[in-house]
Amino acid sequence: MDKTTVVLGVIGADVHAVGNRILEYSLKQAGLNVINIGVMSSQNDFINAALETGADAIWVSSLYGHGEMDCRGLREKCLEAGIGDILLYAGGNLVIGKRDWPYVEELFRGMGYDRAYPPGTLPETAIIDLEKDIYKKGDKNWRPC
Amino acid sequence: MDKTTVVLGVIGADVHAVGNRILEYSLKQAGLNVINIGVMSSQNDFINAALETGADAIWVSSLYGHGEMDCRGLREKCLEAGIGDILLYAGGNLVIGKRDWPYVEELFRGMGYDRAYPPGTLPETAIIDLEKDIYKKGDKNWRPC
Amino acid sequence: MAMIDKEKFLAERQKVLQGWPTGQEVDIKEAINYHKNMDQEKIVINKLLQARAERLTLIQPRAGVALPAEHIKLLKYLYEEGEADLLPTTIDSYTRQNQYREAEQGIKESEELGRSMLNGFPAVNYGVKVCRQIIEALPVPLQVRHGTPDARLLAEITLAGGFTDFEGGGISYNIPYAKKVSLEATIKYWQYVDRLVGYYQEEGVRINREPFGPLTGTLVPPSISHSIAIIESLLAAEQGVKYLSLGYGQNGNLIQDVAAVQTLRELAEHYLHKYGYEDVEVTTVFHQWMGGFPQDESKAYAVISWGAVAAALSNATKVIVKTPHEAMGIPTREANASGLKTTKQIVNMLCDQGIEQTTRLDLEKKMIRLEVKQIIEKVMELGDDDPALGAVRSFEAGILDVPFAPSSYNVGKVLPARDDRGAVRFLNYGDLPFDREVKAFHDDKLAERGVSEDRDVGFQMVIDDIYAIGKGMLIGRPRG
Amino acid sequence: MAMIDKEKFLAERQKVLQGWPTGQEVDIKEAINYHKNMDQEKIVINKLLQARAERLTLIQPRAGVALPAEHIKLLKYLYEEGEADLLPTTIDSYTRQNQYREAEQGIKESEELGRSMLNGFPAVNYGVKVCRQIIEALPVPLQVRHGTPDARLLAEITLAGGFTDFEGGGISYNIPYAKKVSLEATIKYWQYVDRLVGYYQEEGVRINREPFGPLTGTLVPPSISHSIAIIESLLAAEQGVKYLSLGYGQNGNLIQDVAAVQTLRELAEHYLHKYGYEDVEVTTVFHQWMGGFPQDESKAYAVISWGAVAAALSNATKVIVKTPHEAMGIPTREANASGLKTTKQIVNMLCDQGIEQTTRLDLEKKMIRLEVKQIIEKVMELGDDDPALGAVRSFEAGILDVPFAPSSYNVGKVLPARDDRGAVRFLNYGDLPFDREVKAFHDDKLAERGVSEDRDVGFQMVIDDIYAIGKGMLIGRPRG
Ligand code: B12
Ligand code: B12
Repeated sequence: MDKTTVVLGVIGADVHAVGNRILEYSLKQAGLNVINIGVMSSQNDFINAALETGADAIWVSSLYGHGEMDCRGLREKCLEAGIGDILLYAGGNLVIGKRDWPYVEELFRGMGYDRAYPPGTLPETAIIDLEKDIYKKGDKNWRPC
Repeated sequence: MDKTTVVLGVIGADVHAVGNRILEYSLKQAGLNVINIGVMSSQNDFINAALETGADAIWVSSLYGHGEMDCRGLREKCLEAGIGDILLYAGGNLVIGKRDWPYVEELFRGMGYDRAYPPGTLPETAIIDLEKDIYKKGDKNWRPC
Repeated sequence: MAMIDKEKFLAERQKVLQGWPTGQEVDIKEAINYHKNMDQEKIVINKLLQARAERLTLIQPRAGVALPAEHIKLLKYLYEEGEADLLPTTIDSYTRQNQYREAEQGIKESEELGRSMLNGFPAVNYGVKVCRQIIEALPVPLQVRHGTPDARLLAEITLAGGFTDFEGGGISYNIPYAKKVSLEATIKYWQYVDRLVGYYQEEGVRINREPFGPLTGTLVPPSISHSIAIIESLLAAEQGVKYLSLGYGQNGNLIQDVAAVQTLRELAEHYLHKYGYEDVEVTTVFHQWMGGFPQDESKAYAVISWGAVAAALSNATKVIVKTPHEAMGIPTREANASGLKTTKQIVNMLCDQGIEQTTRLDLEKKMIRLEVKQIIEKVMELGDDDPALGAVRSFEAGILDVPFAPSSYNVGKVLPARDDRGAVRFLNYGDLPFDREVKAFHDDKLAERGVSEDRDVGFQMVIDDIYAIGKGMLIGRPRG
Repeated sequence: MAMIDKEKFLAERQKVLQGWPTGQEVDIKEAINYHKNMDQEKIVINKLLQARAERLTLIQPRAGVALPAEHIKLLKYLYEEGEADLLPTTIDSYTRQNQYREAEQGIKESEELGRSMLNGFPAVNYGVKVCRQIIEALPVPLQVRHGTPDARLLAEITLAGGFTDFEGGGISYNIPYAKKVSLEATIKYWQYVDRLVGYYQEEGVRINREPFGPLTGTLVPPSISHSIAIIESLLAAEQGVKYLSLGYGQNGNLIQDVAAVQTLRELAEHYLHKYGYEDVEVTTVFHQWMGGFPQDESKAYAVISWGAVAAALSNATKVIVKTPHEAMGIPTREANASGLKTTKQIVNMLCDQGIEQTTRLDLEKKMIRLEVKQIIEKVMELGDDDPALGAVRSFEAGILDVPFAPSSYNVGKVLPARDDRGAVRFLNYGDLPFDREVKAFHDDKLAERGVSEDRDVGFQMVIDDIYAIGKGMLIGRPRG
């Protein structure tokens, strides 16, 4: 059974690097295979990394407020690239300003993301979700933690 | 022309003394005649002081939160005592908790107070009002400041 | 004066308990048993001594509403959401004046209107059982906070009700909280309370006592509040009290505030030992600024934070927390929790930082020691070494004198004002027994401010200082 | 490297101004005239120098939205309600990456949706005239704040637009703000910006320049940020800049923070003089904690207050203010004003209190001086006394190394961690040119923490420290 592979990065013109470092560290600690494309990554960077590594999930961070614009269309790009069913998670400070979380979550679900996380989410929370989602999809039975 | 006379005090079981000292000082500075009956004064204390001195106004302070209960009925007592048209002002932290000021003002107007003042009122503000009210009533044309 | 004779005390108890029907519920033997079976976690002094040992600063709110169910909800919230380490039950003002009938009326109106018409919890009216419901509903220890000149019945009911900490004192709950109650009377009332605590103590029940440090909360120079705290400590120890938390209200100048907290325990222990009380444990309580607050909530947060800073850096055992609603009225539970959380964050961030003993800190401490010594010596002299007599005579003579106090038993000649760094000094000494050195120090400090503000040192400074924090400053500088 | 030749500079300008249509609006002669006719009150450096002389700490928010009318409203509000002394215009992230097309798109979406879809004000897209509308609408001076590696066009437009203060630098707006932009390139871009400011200066127009002190904002040891500030000062002075505000991001330990601010000006002046720039005026900027904030607003107020305390006690010339929404997103104007008011209250209450030079403060200052000296000497050695060359080579060699920076031009070996009092120390020195004494100091400090936490000194501490303030602590102590 393969290790689960996650492509990790910060999208758009966003340079917030600290959370990205911690996510990489936590995913590795949990036994996952991590491809960290780092900050300032374009949608194509994410797609290419996922294609190259046959990743199970893409974790997109957006902190700086342009997430709504930057994240739009990624699911469609995945479909075009033939990885339409890859798990797409988004987290960070996804929109500009302090907004009601349910609104933001709906927004990102509507954009084709499987899950979206509010500010301050600890990596562990999302790793558990990832385990569940992968288990549900049935292609792997690995448990990260 | 007589000096305007104000009976000043803190009503009920209220011991907040600092504002009372400052009000006394400010009223005197403004040239008024002040009868300060101090803290923990009953409605009767106010009435008696007003009767004895032929006061033009009663300034009731209530800080400690029981103002709504303590101040109720003072106008009626004034009427009974034959000084029904004396000016009645109230100020301090008149009710329990942080409440919308218009609500509190209405409450005190309903209880027969000519004016009521929100927390943080500076003495000068009320002294100017007093001048106006006395001028309106026409019995004096003294101007305190 | 010595410890009140047991027989006499027990006789007086019978009278006190008749003050209101609920007095009959008090059965002290049963109460002692109740305390002995209490969870160790729920005893205030355990938490205080642990915090003192670990050099932590605990946080405690003020809170009390008219109806028990609401009161419990409120306290639970302050524990869970506000992260309070210790909880209070603040008593309403009618109860504080023994006006139980008015309190009953307040309860009724509150029930009818569905909102608290009392500014605290009327514990006497509710009696022992309801107190225990409160204690049992909460996972942390509770203290009674009030302002009651004659708190004998309140103490009987709340201690039997399971409270393990009782605030107040014969001076500190009279002078700032009453107008015409004689000091002799309140000292006697509080000797009774202390004797009651001592009685529990004899039976192995540890109740903490906390004189009310901040007094009028408004520009009280540390040596005044310290002297009164020390006298109340001696009075309490005399009646068998073994655990004392001594309080101080923030003045706003960090160095003076740290000096005050550090000397408070030191001086109290010194005098307790001097008068033969070797086994009394002293902890300290820091009150965030007790005078007029800014109306603006963001500014209130700043005042709260600055209080938390001083509490943490002076390593007070606990800090009593204000709320962003302070200037407006009794806080909502949310506002109360907010003040707690702000304080918790500061205390957590500062607990390991410490503060150094600097020249200025040493000087402040030296002056506080000197002033307290001159006051206490005179008090004990006037009282022929009896602190109760000394206190009464000293207040008469103005040897003890609390600024802005409403009591007619307070001479009221002393006037404080801030110096050029914001420390509180004496503008007018009244009849305080200070020597030349002390007076020269204060005079110089105020003269400095006069020069820097280019105005005469005088009463206008006092007025400006009273308003200053509420208006966003510390020192009431002339405007324009 | 010396000052860029005027002819060469003017030629480059023509190219830069073609970067976006609005570049054509810039007429530097006209702009100089515009500045000369500006109200003295609206020139940043006037306010800064006055504050420095009077030992005051000014307060300034961050703020910028997509639409000019909204931006003006926002700034007015922060001045009137928030009592800001200085105002910003924070530029959006697309503009910072010279992605003016994306910015245009953001403007459109914002207009359509009626809310700002950009995280700042896209000044380049709006051009000179709109900038002047902003300047003219406000009674206090304005600064441009951004994070732009290549800010040449932005500088041209905003300075011609009447801004009198420009943040950034070739290192400080590259390493924390870019991934793949070469340091050589950004230093050149910023020499252009400095030369532009120098050009205005030659013509009698005083523009202040402010390198971005906090870098990544996360546990940056003072000697790292100081060294970079000093290099950027030398680079700026070389191009004729005469007014510099040097920044530092709060770390949270008061003594270290005060030591940092006090040494920042001292060291910068030392090196400026050493390299022949005698007439540069240095002021200081304190940034309230720049790392992850608590979600809870009451706790955020505590962090804001503690930053204000350190700013006031260290007597920084100005403090850049965070808001209670920090952890959540770009603040509403109300939240922004709240952060300002909290800060104002603290600064006002503390401005007269001062702080003493203590043993611990002296030690922190000594260590910062020592570390900075070792870094700067090595940088100048590597650069053959040219700070630009020195910077480029030093980043290559890890002599300069910023923790957690995204740039691939940063070696990224250095790891910081807090010591047992919360001061930020080096856990991993990477290739920093420190001698034994320095390393022994940091090693000892961290070993102390290891002992007190009974765990190995290591990376887990770094992780815990990154989260700590957000979780209500300063030091990331092991849980449970
Ligand atoms: C200092 C203080 C105390 C001191 C008082 C010492 C003393 N004897 O004077 C102590 C610590 C003893 C105390 C006790 C209590 N206090 Co108290 N106290 C305060 C505090 C912090 C400042 C009051 C003050 O001195 N302000 C400065 C002066 C200059 O301002 P002022 O009093 O508001 O008066 C000015 C104006 O209001 C106006 N004004 C006042 N009256 C009038 C009348 C008229 C006609 C006009 C025109 C103007 C006017 O002019 C005055 C001068 O500028 C206030 C909160 C605040 N304001 O920040 C709470 C506050 C008043 N206290 C309060 C409470 C509940 C109590 C206690 C019941 C409980 C407790 N906390 O222990 C007890 C009450 C005891 C009793 N029986 O009265 C509440 C009242 C709640 C409410 N209304 O909802 C407040 C608002 C705090 C709070 N938010 O909970 N308190
Ligand atoms: C440090 C910081 C910076 C540093 C970044 C240094 C660097 N290169 O890393 C500097 C100062 C350079 C900076 C710059 C800017 N910043 Co900034 N910054 C912050 C700050 C204070 C902390 C971020 C951080 O490191 N947190 C600690 C880490 C551990 O947490 P984290 O990043 O949130 O990540 C965790 C979780 O969110 C989660 N997570 C993140 N992504 C994902 C994805 C998935 C799938 C999952 C499951 C979980 C997850 O897990 C992570 C690990 O626990 C935040 C506010 C805050 N949070 O307090 C603002 C903040 C993110 N910044 C902001 C802004 C606007 C900017 C600037 C545009 C403007 C400015 N202020 O100068 C520029 C942007 C530059 C750019 N092009 O990106 C805004 C964003 C606004 C919004 N979304 O509405 C914030 C929220 C501040 C604010 N309230 O205004 N910033």
